[in-house]
Order: sequence, then structure tokens, then C-alpha cells
Amino acid sequence: MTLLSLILIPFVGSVLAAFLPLRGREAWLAGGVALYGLIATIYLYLGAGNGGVERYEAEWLPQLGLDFVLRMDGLAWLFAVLVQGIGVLVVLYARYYMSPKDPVPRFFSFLLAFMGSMLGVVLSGNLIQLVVFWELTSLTSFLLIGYWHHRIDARRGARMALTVTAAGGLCLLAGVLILGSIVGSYDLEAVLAAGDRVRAHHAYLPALILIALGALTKSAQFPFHFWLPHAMAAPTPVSAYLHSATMVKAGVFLLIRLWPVLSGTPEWHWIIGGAGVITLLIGSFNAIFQADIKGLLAYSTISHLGIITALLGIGTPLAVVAAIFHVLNHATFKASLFMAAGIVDHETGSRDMRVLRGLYRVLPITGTLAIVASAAMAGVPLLNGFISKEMFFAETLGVGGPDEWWMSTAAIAMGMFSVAYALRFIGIFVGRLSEELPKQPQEPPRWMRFPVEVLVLLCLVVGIIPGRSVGPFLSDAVVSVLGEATPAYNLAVWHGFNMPLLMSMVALLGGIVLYSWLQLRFELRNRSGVPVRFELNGGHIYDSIMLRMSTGAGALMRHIGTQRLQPQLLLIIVMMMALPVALVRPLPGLDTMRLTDVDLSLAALWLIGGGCAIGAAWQAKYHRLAALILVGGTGIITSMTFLWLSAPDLALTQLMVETVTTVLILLGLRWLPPRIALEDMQARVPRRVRLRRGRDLIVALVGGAAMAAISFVVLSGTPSERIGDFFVLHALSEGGGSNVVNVLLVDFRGFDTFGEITVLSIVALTVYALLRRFRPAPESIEIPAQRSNGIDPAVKQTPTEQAEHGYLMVPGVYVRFLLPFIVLVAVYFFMRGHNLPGGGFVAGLIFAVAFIVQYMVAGTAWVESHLRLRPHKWMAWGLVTAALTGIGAWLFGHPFLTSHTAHLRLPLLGDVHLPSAFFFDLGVFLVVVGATMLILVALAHQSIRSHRQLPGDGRLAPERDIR
Amino acid sequence: MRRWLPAPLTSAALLVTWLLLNQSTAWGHVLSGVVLALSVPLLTRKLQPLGDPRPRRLMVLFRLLRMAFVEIVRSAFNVSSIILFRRADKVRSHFIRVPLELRNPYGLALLSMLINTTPGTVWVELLPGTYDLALHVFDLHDEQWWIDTIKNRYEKPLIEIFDHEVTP
Amino acid sequence: MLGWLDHLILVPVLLPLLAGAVLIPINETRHRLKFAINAMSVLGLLVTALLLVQLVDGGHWSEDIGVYLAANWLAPFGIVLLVDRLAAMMLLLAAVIATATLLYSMVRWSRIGVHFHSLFQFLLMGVNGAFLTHDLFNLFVFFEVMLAASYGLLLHGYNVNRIRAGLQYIAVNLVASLVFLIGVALIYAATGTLNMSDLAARVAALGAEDLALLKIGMAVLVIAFLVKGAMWPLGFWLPTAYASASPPVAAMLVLMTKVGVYVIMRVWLLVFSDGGGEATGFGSEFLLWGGLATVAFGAVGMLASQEQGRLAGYAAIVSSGTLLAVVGYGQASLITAGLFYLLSSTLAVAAFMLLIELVDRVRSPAAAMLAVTMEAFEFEENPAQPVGKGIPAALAFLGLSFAASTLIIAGLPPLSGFVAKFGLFHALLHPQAGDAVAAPAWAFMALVLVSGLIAIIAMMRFGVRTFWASGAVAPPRLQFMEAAPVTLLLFLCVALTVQAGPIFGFLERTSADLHQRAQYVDRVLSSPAVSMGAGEAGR
Amino acid sequence: MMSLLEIAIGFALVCVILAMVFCTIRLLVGPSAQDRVLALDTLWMCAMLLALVLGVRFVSRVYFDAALIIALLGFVSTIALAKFIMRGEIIE
Amino acid sequence: MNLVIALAIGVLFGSGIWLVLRPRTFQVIIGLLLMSYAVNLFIFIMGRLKVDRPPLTLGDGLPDPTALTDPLPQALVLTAIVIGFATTALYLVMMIGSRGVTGTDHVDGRESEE
Amino acid sequence: MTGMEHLSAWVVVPVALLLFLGGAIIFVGALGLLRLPNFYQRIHGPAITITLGAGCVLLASMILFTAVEGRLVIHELLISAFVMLTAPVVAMLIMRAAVYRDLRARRHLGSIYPRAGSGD
Ligand code: NA
Ligand code: NA
Repeated sequence: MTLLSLILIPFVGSVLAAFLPLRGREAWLAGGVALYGLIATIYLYLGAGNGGVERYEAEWLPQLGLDFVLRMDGLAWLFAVLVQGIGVLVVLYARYYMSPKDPVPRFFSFLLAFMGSMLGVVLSGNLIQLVVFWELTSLTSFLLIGYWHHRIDARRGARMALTVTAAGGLCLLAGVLILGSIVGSYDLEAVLAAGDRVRAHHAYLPALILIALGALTKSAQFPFHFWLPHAMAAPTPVSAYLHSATMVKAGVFLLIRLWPVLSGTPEWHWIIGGAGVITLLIGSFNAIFQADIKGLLAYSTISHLGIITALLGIGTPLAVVAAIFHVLNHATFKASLFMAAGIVDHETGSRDMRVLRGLYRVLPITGTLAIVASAAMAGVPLLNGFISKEMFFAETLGVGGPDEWWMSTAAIAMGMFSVAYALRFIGIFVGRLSEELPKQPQEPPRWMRFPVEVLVLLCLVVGIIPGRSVGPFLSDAVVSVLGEATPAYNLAVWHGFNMPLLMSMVALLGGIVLYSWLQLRFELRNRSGVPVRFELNGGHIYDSIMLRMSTGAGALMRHIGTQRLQPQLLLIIVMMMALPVALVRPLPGLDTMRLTDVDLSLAALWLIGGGCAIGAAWQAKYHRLAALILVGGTGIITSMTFLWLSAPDLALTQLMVETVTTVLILLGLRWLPPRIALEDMQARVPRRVRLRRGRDLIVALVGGAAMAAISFVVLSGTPSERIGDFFVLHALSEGGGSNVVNVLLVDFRGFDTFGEITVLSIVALTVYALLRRFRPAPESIEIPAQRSNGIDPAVKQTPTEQAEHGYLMVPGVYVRFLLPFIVLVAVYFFMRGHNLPGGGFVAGLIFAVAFIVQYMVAGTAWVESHLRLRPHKWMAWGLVTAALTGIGAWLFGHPFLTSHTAHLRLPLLGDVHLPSAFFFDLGVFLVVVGATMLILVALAHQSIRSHRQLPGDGRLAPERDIR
Repeated sequence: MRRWLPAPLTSAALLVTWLLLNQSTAWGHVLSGVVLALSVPLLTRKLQPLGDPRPRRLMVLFRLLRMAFVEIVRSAFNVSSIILFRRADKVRSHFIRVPLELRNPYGLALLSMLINTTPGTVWVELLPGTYDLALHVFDLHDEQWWIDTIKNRYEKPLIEIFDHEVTP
Repeated sequence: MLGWLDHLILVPVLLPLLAGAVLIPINETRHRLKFAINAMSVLGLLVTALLLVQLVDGGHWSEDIGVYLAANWLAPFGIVLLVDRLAAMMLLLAAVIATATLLYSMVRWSRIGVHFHSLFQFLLMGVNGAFLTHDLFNLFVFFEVMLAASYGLLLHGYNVNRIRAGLQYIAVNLVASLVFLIGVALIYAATGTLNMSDLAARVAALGAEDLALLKIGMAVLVIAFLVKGAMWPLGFWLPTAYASASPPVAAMLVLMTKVGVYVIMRVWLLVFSDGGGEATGFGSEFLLWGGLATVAFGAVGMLASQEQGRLAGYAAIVSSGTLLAVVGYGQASLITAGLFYLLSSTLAVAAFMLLIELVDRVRSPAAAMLAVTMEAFEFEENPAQPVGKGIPAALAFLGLSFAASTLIIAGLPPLSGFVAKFGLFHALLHPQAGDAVAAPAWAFMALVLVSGLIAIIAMMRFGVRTFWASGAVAPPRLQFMEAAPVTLLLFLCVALTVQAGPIFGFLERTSADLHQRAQYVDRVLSSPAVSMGAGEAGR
Repeated sequence: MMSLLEIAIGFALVCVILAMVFCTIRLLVGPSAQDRVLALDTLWMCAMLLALVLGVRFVSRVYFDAALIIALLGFVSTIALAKFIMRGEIIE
Repeated sequence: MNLVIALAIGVLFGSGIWLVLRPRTFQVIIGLLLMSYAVNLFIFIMGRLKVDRPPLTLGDGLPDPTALTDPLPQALVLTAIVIGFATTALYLVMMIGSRGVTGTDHVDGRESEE
Repeated sequence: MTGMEHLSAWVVVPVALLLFLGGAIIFVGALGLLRLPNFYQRIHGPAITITLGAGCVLLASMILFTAVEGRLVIHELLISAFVMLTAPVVAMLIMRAAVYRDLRARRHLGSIYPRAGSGD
């Protein structure tokens, strides 16, 4: 439980810090959390020290081998102490560093979240869980770097850091998954025990590369190092904590953690070692030429992380010892340096080393501390940096055998560079106090300096008595990694005169010489950039990659995507033809013997239908009305075909739909200003357009041919055993109707009809809703008859006048006389539908048309002032009637829509069979009437609206509702 | 009576239509037919401002229809022969104006029906602001003959039948 | 015998229908009443879905499949509604999204146009019907119900962008509906049935000619599904539609995209899984590679997106692509993970959709007011309230929600998106006993990883621009009812993460079901009708 | 006897269909909108006649319904079209 | 007969495709109408063709399914016709709405750059 | 063809004649529509189709069904009635549409319609 609390409490603290109104006391909360963690960790040493392991397990996703496991051994303990120890100091430091104007709750909240995540990384006993926390550190780091988000460099740095580390994290995830699949478990202990199997597996190399990508990005190793200097836009406590002491160590932590599993192969050697060596050189070299203190420290960090990586890459057990030791040492001196740099920045208002001079005079204590810490960084004897660096020198000697010197040369060069940049850093304290400082510096508050003092003290203690100070803990960590392979080693300042010492001395002296030379030759103190042109600027590459990705994606989208409709429809149609051809083997063949079977009458009929269709296709652009009329012709032929081929119900429905559709489209066409064909329409068609038309024509031809072919195949094949026969057999006996199609609609497949009438209602509502906001095209507000004012006398008449004594008077007599007859016919088709062609749908359309015709002759205003059909209510009642009829079956203990027939014996009428399907059909009828009326009338109302429109004013007069 | 049977003629026609549609004179159909014949006009009454047509002299009407029927058949053959045998440019189609005295809308409607069902003539409109009929004649030999024919053979009986009550 | 619990299967269709119908004639000025009816219905759906999940997972029905014979006709003659674990889960998901959407729309969106509530209910009816029906043509009908309602809702609040997008959306879907019909017709011609289980039962015994016809029919049908499921290159309509729809509608669209995938999952696993004779495995390669291409396309699209709505659209495309590839891959354990992914990504993208508009207020606090006036420009009844007063910590809430949805969509730890992605990878790397990891698995993993990375980059870009670079100082104005649904959806994602174990258990059973074709065939074709009395052979 | 009737029915059928073909040609050729409307109306009427002839040919009453509907409601789309070309608007 | 109907469907569908791929909304709506005819006929013929055998079981005794045409496709077509009508109405309203708001009858609501 | 086998010549001959006549007239009417030179003439073509052509076919149908079914079948009368009640409206409106379209296009139609343009 204590183990669990280590992780939980920081997160809880984070939430509290963010949301409790603590009014500036967030630092206390954060400090308390860190301090608790530190104490608890120290307490846990009882279990985790001396080769023991503390474990906490909770079941999470056992199916996938993913449980929540915390595991603390020596290495994890050491890192936990590091994280929380420095955490305490950083919180204390930040308490004073952050300005009162900064929103500190957010800061401490993120900081605590980071601490929890980092602890999660070091304490995870399951690799997947480790990745989870790993990514969380990236996220919290992102938030902390971007803390001052009004600054562009902060935003850029944060994005860069997250992009690089999250990408690495994804690689790590992949790598860990492969590792898990090799081992058969994600549990750390199982993985650690399976080193031999892993290294022998064919997936070892991909796993290694992916995991290395994760680690190297996180630890800012070449070629991913560039994000770290940009991350310096973060507040200094963040840099001190995340970007020197802890988060960037996660990468090397992982390499140490998996060292027993992955190391020992040439691949490991070259990938890890190579990256480390290049990084330590590039980092240290670049550090010399930074003008920004934090930039210098960042490159220095890169370089030191390179050392650790290189050590791990070297792969000897002693190198691992040195690596772990250097992790600790680097954390102490670099955190203190960052804090010192922060104090300088805080006090002087500048971090530019070209400006900062002679600060020792005003910041003597801070200066002293910073100089000591820099010395540790440079590897000056009696400081902790010296010891681990000498261990590194010693290990380089062994690389490649006794005659290979390149590694050692690189190490010495790195040593010289680090001395040079340390000197450059120290340079800000010497000389005359600069005049150009934005602020007048003075020593910071006591407790702000305290963390630096503690850390510098540690540098000294470890540097002087390493064995007695960190020795046991280091040993625990080493044993937890190396186990039985733990080498004998001796942590001491003095090992006698030997090669490493010589190398140290060469580096120290060489560094001083180098610094002086650079100062003389290149005016180092006034430089901000590397004198040699560096083509490989990671930051720029990152930026240009990001930019290119974004613009490239945009460009690519123009090729692989579209926002236009036509290509989309083309694709659907082409896919519809191509996919069967691509997937179906063998395609059915055409039975050419049957091609001669032609019925002449039907052929003539379809000569008409086809001619109309093609004519419509031809005319639709400029002669819309002609196209509409031609489509009407096709519709008639289609109905006749249905009639001829034994589908009277379809024929009736098609005829009615045809009529209503024509009316509908005409109502719409009124609002579609005509397209006028240009005179030279045919003359100047651009080539592209012609090509496109050609392509579409081919698609249309092929598509039509394909449909014809598949239709023919179906028609000439023998039908398989189909469910259709069932309906014929049972329609009358059990469905109670002899019109099988109608029984299908209201009984067998009543559920379809149910959905169908809903669709109709929905569309009607949508149309109605849309038209309430309809804004006509300005040029369509006047109709043609109005435009040629004076010729047609009806223009000056209201619709009512036209019907009463205008040209519509005589036609009106007919249409009004016909109204009851049409209604009667509607009733007729409704009543007989169950037994003969007809039914609610056709009846509804007939009924609706009867009234629409009245609108046509008498005008909307007149009709609605005399009779108010309430289409909304018709629809609602229809749906409810249909649904309640269906539900009625429940009363009989039957499923929804089960039909029942009431057999009544009535006087005069005799036996009457009243099937429940009748009521269902009544619902259909009501919905159809309501929906059709609503759609058509809503369209018709637009004319009234536009008549009422005031000239010159875009706003519409309020409209009377249809309801 | 008027309240429940506003349009007796329509109702009767509806009943007949119903029985014809159902091709049955069974009690059930008659009963339902009566119900419909009574209820449908009530439902649609509001949209029928002219009310029921009230023809008076049914014998005159009958004679008129018989005459029209003969005329239709005769005209049909005339028009057919023109279509089949005459050169198109020899067909003398013209608009003519026929001033009418008939005012009853039903009368006018019936007149238009007779004219339009008779091949060779098409009713265009009552010219704006007047009761002058614009008529299109397929093959016009004598304008005055047409005017007289329409006024005497068609309009006069129709006035007898419909214009008993003066409609404005 | 039919117990009252059996009728529950029908409720997800019937309840919204009745609610929608009742809502039609109620006057628009009675907002509260309309909202109350809508809310009651949605609540009812939520309860029903929960009960159904309990029933299918609690051994109430044999084989854990509930079958409802509409109109009491035996399968395959009548229309069968079927609820299994998958359907119940989808119903629950739909109810949850509906709840969130409805809450969100209470403040403003439901009042901007007329008949919002009816259309909303009808949309739910369509979606639920598509989940439940076991009949191909009935599926078409419910698709149309769903689409028709979505057209109406998409155009809810009439502006140029919506009209443009609507025109495109409708045209594409109309053509797709025709394609659907062609496919169904061919399937009927080939097999003589429309019932999915009956189809599965007949497929093995089909002759060569009919088999070819069936395959052609299926290949055509799948185009229609893929248009809805937005597979590349059939899904270009989606980002445009998402970007222009009002937030609640966009959130419902997220759900609808999943219907296409659901249907493919249902039909493909039933008809073409093992035991389908020669047809076994038909088209799965196509689905796999098409799905992967879709993932790639979506990722590129995310990167190229310049507005959040489009971004979310492409995120939905990525999620669709992933699911299609999962179906194409076909392995049961992968489908388990895929279903988890479906839940997680649907909730997250829906939350993101709701969030977008709120987040825009950060960018310019005036934007929200402006949006209202623009919407109201031609509105007859002025929307009652403007955007509400700022609530404390609104910015923190928005930032957190944005971050959370980003994490889930990108599949970053620690939320459900990561669990889903991990599940997928785990399944890909652990093929059925004895098999080696197949080559497509690597492509799959690589694509999903890269698309995740791109999602981070793209969404981070928006987040940074909105929350960091906008220079916003005043806290955005936010109403509790707008924040609550986002919170609800994201909270469910957290719950998915925490309860991953039990949920995976359920999904494992779901996926196992889907691979038992015989079970479905048996259950559906042998479901007895309720006796009607003597001499009723068909019942 | 039978063959006479069959020939007559066949003749009528051919005539009706030819009439429809003529209508279609007029429909396609135009030239004016009123020509097309007229042609469409005639096509409707021919369709009605076709239904009747089919009814005679198959001695079935089923075909009558279609003819009835055309007779009663075939005019609706025509007058809508006529009104549209006359006024530009069909419901004012 | 089979050939004629097959060709008819092909011609309708082909004309529909051509129109649906055109840039003007009105062309698209006409194309959709034609395509629906084609598709309705296509569904219809899945029951194969029979002349004068409507699925009416008017006679006494057990009806003979093989003597009548398959009723199921007809029922499906009926539903499809209705839905097609509804969606046509919707597209139409969108079409005029778009013309009014965007000032163009291009399917994209804006004239293409070409 | 059920029931048609036993028809007597008294039925068959008139039915056949009516069908011949009707068919011919239908054909001629449509021919008029096709070949007459201008719209105002063409509109007279279909008139014969729908009056006499339809009349013949309807009469044939009545006779035949009455004979086949052995009872009076006259529901075809409804069709004639409906046609009579709708065809005039159609003719009137198409005609007037044509007239005013031509007037708008400033075509000369004869003396009863003053030359267009004077109204402006
Ligand atoms: Na060496
Ligand atoms: Na005439």
C-alpha cells in the first residue's frame, strides 16, 4: 500500500492543487507530497534495499496480461529517491522562483502530476504500464514547458518536445509489445528472466530498435537531441527537475532496466553506443557556443546523457555501474546549476552570457555554489562528476580492444569541451559587473538558495567520500540490474596514476587551452552559435518536417481526397462496378442463346421509355422542363411495364407517385432560375471539360451495360428456392387478404412499412423545417408572367380572383366538381387494398392529390381560408395509429404487429371481416396524406411568402403556419 | 335536408360511382355507398363554393347530349380525314371570338366540355373582362357559321338548362 | 411463450417512434414539454438498453440471443429482430450518446429550428432499428429512417455551409441507398431470402451461379455500407458533413458512422465466417486493406485539416478504417479489442464534437454570441437565452476535456484509447495458437501507431492555437448543461479504462458469439411463433 | 372466331403502342414546351388505353384500376405543367 | 422479354449515371429519378418475369405459388418507391435552398474553378 | 385466356370491329400530334384519340366483359365520365398556356388577340 501511495498521492495532490482554492499555498501541498514520498521511499528501503523487491499488484486487464504492478528494487528505489528528493528541492525553489502573477496552482498541479508519472515509470512492474507512465511524463512535460504559453518559444518548445517524445513513446510501445510477445508476458520480472530467449529471437532487432527509439528520444540522444534546448523555454524549476534530473533520465533508466534483456549483442553495442558517442560529442561541442545559460546547460545535459548512453552501449558490467553512478551525479550538479542559472535569471532579468559579467560581486554565495557545481560538471577532482567521468574514461579504453583508441579520443574531446563550456559558464561571475542588466541583482531569499546549497553539498560529499555516502545504495541498484554479474568495483577518489587519470588531466588542461583559444580567436564570450556552419540543425529539420507534413498532407489530400460531389459519386459508381469484378471469381457468364428472346410490344414500349430517359439526360441542363416531362414519359412506361408484368399494385403506386413527383418538382422548379445556354455553348468547351464528359459517358455506358448484363443473368437463371412462395400460400389463409403484396406490406413485412411511413414523416418534417427558413434566389422571386407584365391579365389578379372570374373559372368548375369523386375513389382503393390492388399508400396519394388540385385552381389563400387540413396532425395520428395497432397485439400475448381479424356479423351487411391490418393501413393512409400535403403545401407557401415580400427589403414578413 | 344533403345531385352521382366501382349492388355496398355519398360532400363542401349543379330541363339536356354525341363522332372522322389526307398547309386553323350570354359556371363548363370533346374545336378562354369565348378551330371554313352553331345549338339549350337563376 | 421481457427487444424502435410521433403536433413554443418528452424517451432507451445488456449477458435467452418475430411470422418469412451482446452493446452506446447530445442541445440547439425533437427521436429509431433488425431489406428501411432524420438534423439551423454540406451528404447517401437496393435485390435473386441467418444457412449449399450472384450482391451491398462507414475512397462526404453540422448533430453522426461498420461486422461475420463453404472469407482482404487505406487517409486528412470539425471528421474516419480492418482481419481476439476501440473512439469523438463549439468560445469569447445571432438571423421565434454566464474554471474544464479527448482519439495513455490500441496490438501479436504473426499485422500496427502520432500532432496544433496562442483572457462562457454531457462521455471513457477487465470479458463473449454462425442460424430459424390457434402452419 | 378477336386485340395494341411512339417523338422533338406537355398528356391517355387493351387481352379486371387512376388523375400533372408554362408557378 | 427489360434497366441506369455525374443540381435530381426507376425495375425482376400472373389469390382452394409471380420483390419495390419519393422531395428542397443561399445551382454550392 | 373460348360471334365481331376502329383512331390521333405543323393544329389530334378512340375501346371492353362474366359490366363508363371531366381542363389550360406564351414572345395569333406588346 505504501508503494501504491507513492504514485497515488502525487496525482491526488495534482487534482487538489488545481481545483482547491489554496491561494498560494499550493507549494506547501506540493512540497508536502514530495516530502511524504521521500520519507515513504526511505521507509521502503527496508524491503527494497539489500537485493529485496517490494511489489504491489492489482488486477486490471488480465485477459491481455495487463495488470497494475508496482515493483521496487534497488534501481527503482534509487530513482525514486532521486525523483522525490530533487522534487522536494525543486518545489522549495519554485516557491520563490515563480512570480505572484503566475498562475501557480496550475504549475504545481502539473509538477505533481509529473512526479507521479515519473514514479510510475520507475516503479512499473509491467512493461505496458511503464509505457503508460512514460507517455504521461511526456504529456506533463509538454504542459510544463508550455506553462508560459503566451510566449511563442514556450509553445514551440512544448510541441516539439511532445512530438518527439510521444513518437518515441509509440515506438517504445511497439517495441515492448514485441518483447512481450516474445516472452509471452509483459511482466517485468518475466521479461528480465528471458534475456537469452529474447536475444535469440528473430524479432529481437525490431524490438531493440523500437525500444531504443523510445529511450533515445526521451533522453535527447542524437539525432533526437534537438528538442531539449527548445524545452528550456520552461520555467527554470521545470528545467532543473524534468530536463536535467529526472524525465530525461527515463530513457537511460529504461536502457538500464532492460539491460539484462537486450544488451550483449553487436546490435545493442552499435545502436546504443553509437548514439551515445555522437551525442556526447555534439552536445558538449554545442554547449560551448551557447549564449543562453540554459541553452548551455541543456547541451551539457545532452552530452552527459550521451555519456550514460555510451556507457550502457559499451555493455560491460562496470560500465553499467558507471552509468548508474553518473545518473546520480549528473542529477545533483545539473539540478543545482539550473537552479543557480534560474537565480541569475531571476535576479538580473537576463540569461544572455554576452551580457552577464562579474556577477560574483553581487551574488557571491550563488556564484560560489555555481562555480563548485560547474567544476563538478567539468570533472574536477574531489567533486562527484570527476569520479563517474573517470569511470567512463576507464571503460572507453576497453572498447574495441587495446589498440582501438577512437572511443577514448572521443571521450577526451568531450572532456575538453565540457571544461570549456564550464569555463564559459563561470565566466559570468568574473570580471566587471555588466552595466546593461535589466534588473539590479541581489542575493535571492535564503530558502530559494537552500536547494542549491544542499545539492552542491551533495556534490562535495559524494566527490570526497563516495563509498561511504552513496556506495550501499549504488550497490543495491547495480545488483538489482546485474544480479550475479555484478562486478567488483571500488568507489574512490584516488586509484593511483593510471590511464583514466591521465585522460582526465589531458581533458582538464586541454579544455582550459581550448577555451582560451576560442576566446582569443572567436571572441567566444560574445558568440551565440557554432562557428562552423552546422547543416544538421535538429530544430530546423523538425520545423521543416512539420511544415512539410502539413503542407504535404494538404497537397496529398487534393490527390487522394476531394470535397467535391461529382468525384465522390463517380467513385461510388465505379467502385460498385469494379468491386464485384475484382472480388468475384468466376463471374457469371451471359447465356447468349437467350439473347434472341425479344417481345416486340415490350421492346417498342421500352424504345419509348429508353428514348425518354436518354432525352432527359440530354436536356436536363438547359431545358429542365423538357427533362422533367421526358422523365414523366419514362415513368409512364415503367408503370405500364409493372402493369404488364403482373404487378398492378406497383403500377398504381408508380402512377400516383409520378403525378405527385411532377407537381413537386414543378413547385420546386419555380424557385430555380433558368439556366440560359450561351450562344457559343458548343464552340468553346475546354478540353478538360470534354475529357471529363467523355469519361463520364464511358462510365455511364459501362454502368448501364453492367446493369443490363446482370439483369439478364438473373432473368435467364433458374430461381432458387425462395421465401416468396410462402406468402402466396399463406396470404389468404393466415393474412386474411388475397392481395399478397398488400398482405406483405401490412402484415408479413409490416415492420418495413412501419419504417417507410416514418421516413415519409421525417422527410415531410425536414422539408417543412427547411422551408421555414427558405430564402429564394433573388432572380426567382418574380415569375415569368410577372416579368412580362401586362400581357397576361391574370398577373393583376389575386389567385382567388383568377379562380372566381379569371381564366381559371371554367377549369375550376371541373376540378371542384371532381373533388368528392376523387375522395371517393381514394376510399375505394383504400377499402379494397387487402384483397385487390390498392391500399393505404395509393389511397393516401389520391386523397392528397384531390386537395392539391384545389390549391392549383383556387390558390393557397382561398383553400386555406375555407378548409384547414392539418398535415402535422394527420402524420402524428397516422404514426400513432400504426404503432398502436401493432402494440394492440400485445394484449393478445402476441408480438408487435401480429394481425388479428375480428369477424363481425352485422345486420344488412352480413359477415364482415375486420383485420387489424386494416387499421395499420389506415395509419399508412393518414401518414401519406399528411406527409404529402405537408411537403407540397409547404412548398406552395413559399409563393405567398415571396408575394408578400416588400421590395428592397431582404426580410420576410412573418408567415402564417401551415398547421 | 339542405344541411345534411347539400348536394343531392353529387351525392347521387357518388352513390352510382361507388356501386360501379365495386360492381355490386349488394346491401353492404349500397349501405357504405350511401354513407359515403352523404359524408363525402359534407367533407368537401367548403371547397365547393358553387354548390351543387342544378340543371332544370333534363329533356333539353338529354337532347343536347345526343346531338353533341353525333357531332363528336362526325367531327372525329372529319379531323381524322384531314390528318390523314390533307396537306398540312391547306388546313385553315384560326382563333375566333364567340360572344356568350351564358353566365352560369356549370353551364359554361358543360359548354366547354362539349366544345372540347368535339374534335376540331378547342376552348381557349373567356377573353379577359368579357364573356367572349376565344375558340380555336382546326379547319375554319366560315367563321360566322361557327359562331351561329355554337350560340344556337349549344349555348341556347344550356341557358335553358342552367340560367334559370340569374348568376352575376 | 412470449414474456414481457421479450417485448423489450422492440422498445428501442417503438419508443422513439411513439415519442417522435407525439412530438410532431406539439407547438414549437412549448420547449419544455417537448424537451421533457424527448428526455423521457431517451431515458427509457437508456434503461431498456441496460436491461437488454443484462438479459443477453445473463443467460435469459438460450444461446444468449433474443429473437423477436415481428408480426408473429416465422423466420425467414417475417422480419426478425435480434438482440445479442453486440446489438445490446450498440443500443447502449446509442442511448448514451443520445443522452449526452440531448442534454447538450437543451440550451440552444433544440430551439433553433423546428421539429428538432421529433427528428432526434426518429434518428434514434433508425439507428436502433439498424442495430436490431436481422433482415436485409428491413435494414435498408431503417437506414433510410436514420438517414432521413439525419438529413433533417444536419440542416437544423439553416446556413450556407450546412446547405452545401447537406446537398452533398444527401446526394451521396441517395446514390448509396440505390446501391444498397441493388445489392439486396441480387442477394434475394441468388438465395431467395432476406433474413441474415437464413442467408448464412443457405450460403454453403448454393450452386456456382447463385454463389457468384450472391457475391456480386454482397460486393455491391458492401459499397453502400462502406459509404456510411466512410471507407476510403467512399467517405469524403464525412469531414464536410461533420464540420458543418451543429455540434449535437455531429455527435449523432459519429454514432451513425459506426452503424455502417456494425452492419458489416454483423453480416460479414455471419455469412462469410468459417462454415460458409466456398464463400468463407469472401472480401475480407478487401476490407482489411481498404480499412488500412482508410486509416492512412484519415491520418493524412487530420494533418491537413485547418478546422476542428474536419479534424474530428478525419478522426472518425481513422476509427472507421481501423474497425473495418479489424473486421477484415477477422480474428476473434482482434474483434474483441476492436469492439473496445469502437466504444472508446465513439465516445471520445462524440465528446470532441460537442466540445468543439465550446472550445471555439475560448478563441473568441464573442464567437458564441455571434453564432447565436447568426443562427437567429432569420429565426421567427428568437431563441430564448443567449450563452449562459461563465462558470468558474470553465477554461480548465475545457482544457482538460480537450486534452482527454485528444488522448483517447490519439490512443495515448492513460485513457481508454490507449487500452483499445494496446488491445489491438496485443491481439495482432498473439494470433491463434500456432500461427505466426502475419505480414498485414505489421502494416496494421505501423499504420495505427503512425496515425496515433499524427493525431497527437494535429490535435496538439489545435489545442495550442486555441488554448495557448489565442491570447484569451476572459474565461469562456459556459453553461452547466453544455459541460455536463462532455463530462459524461469522457467520464465513461475513464470508466472504460478503469473497468477494462470486466468490459473486455463482456467483449470477449460478444466476439465469441459472432463467430458462432450455427448458433444464430439455429436460434433464428427455430424460434417458434406464438400460437394463434388451429391450422396456422406458418406460425 | 378466336383468331379474329386476337388479331383485333393485337391490332389495337400495336396501334396504341405506335401512338405512344408518336407521342414520344413529339415529346423529344418539341419544339415548344406546350408541345411536350401535350405529348405527355397524350402519352398518359395512351397508357390508359394500353391498360384497357391489356385488360381485354387478358380478360382481367386488374388492369382496369390503372386505367381508372389515369382517367381520373392523369390530368393533374398535365395541368400542373400547363400552369407552369403559362404562369411560372403552379400554386399561387 | 428478358432481354428487353434488361436493356431497359441498362439504359435507365446509364442515363441516370450520366446525369448524376453532372454538375447541376437539377441534372442530379433527374438522374436520381432515372436511377430509381432502374433500381425499382431491377428489384422487381428478381422475382423473374411473368405476364398476367399478379399475386392475387382470389380463387378458392390452395393457391399455387408457381402460377403467380413472386410477391416479395413487389412489396420491396413498393417500399422503395415510397422512400424514393420522399428523398426526391428532400433533395428538391435542398436544391432550391442551395440555389437561394449560394446563388448557384452547382452541386457543390459553388462554381468549380475550371 | 379464361372465358374467352366460348364467346359467340355476336360478341366477337362487334368487339373486334370496335377494337379495329378504336385502334385506328388512336393511331390517327397520335399521328396528327406527330405530323401537323404547328401546335394549335397538333392539339386537335389527341382529341380524337381520347374521345372516339377511347370510346371504342371502352365499349369493346364493356361488351366483352359483360359476355365473359355473364352480367352487366359497365364500370368502364366511369372512365369515360372521368375522361370527359378532365380532358377539357387539360385542353383549355394547355391552349391558354400556349397562347400567352406566344403572346409573351410577341408572336401574332390572329385578330382576336391584339398584337402583343401593346400592353407594355
Ligand atoms: Na580501446
Ligand atoms: Na375539341
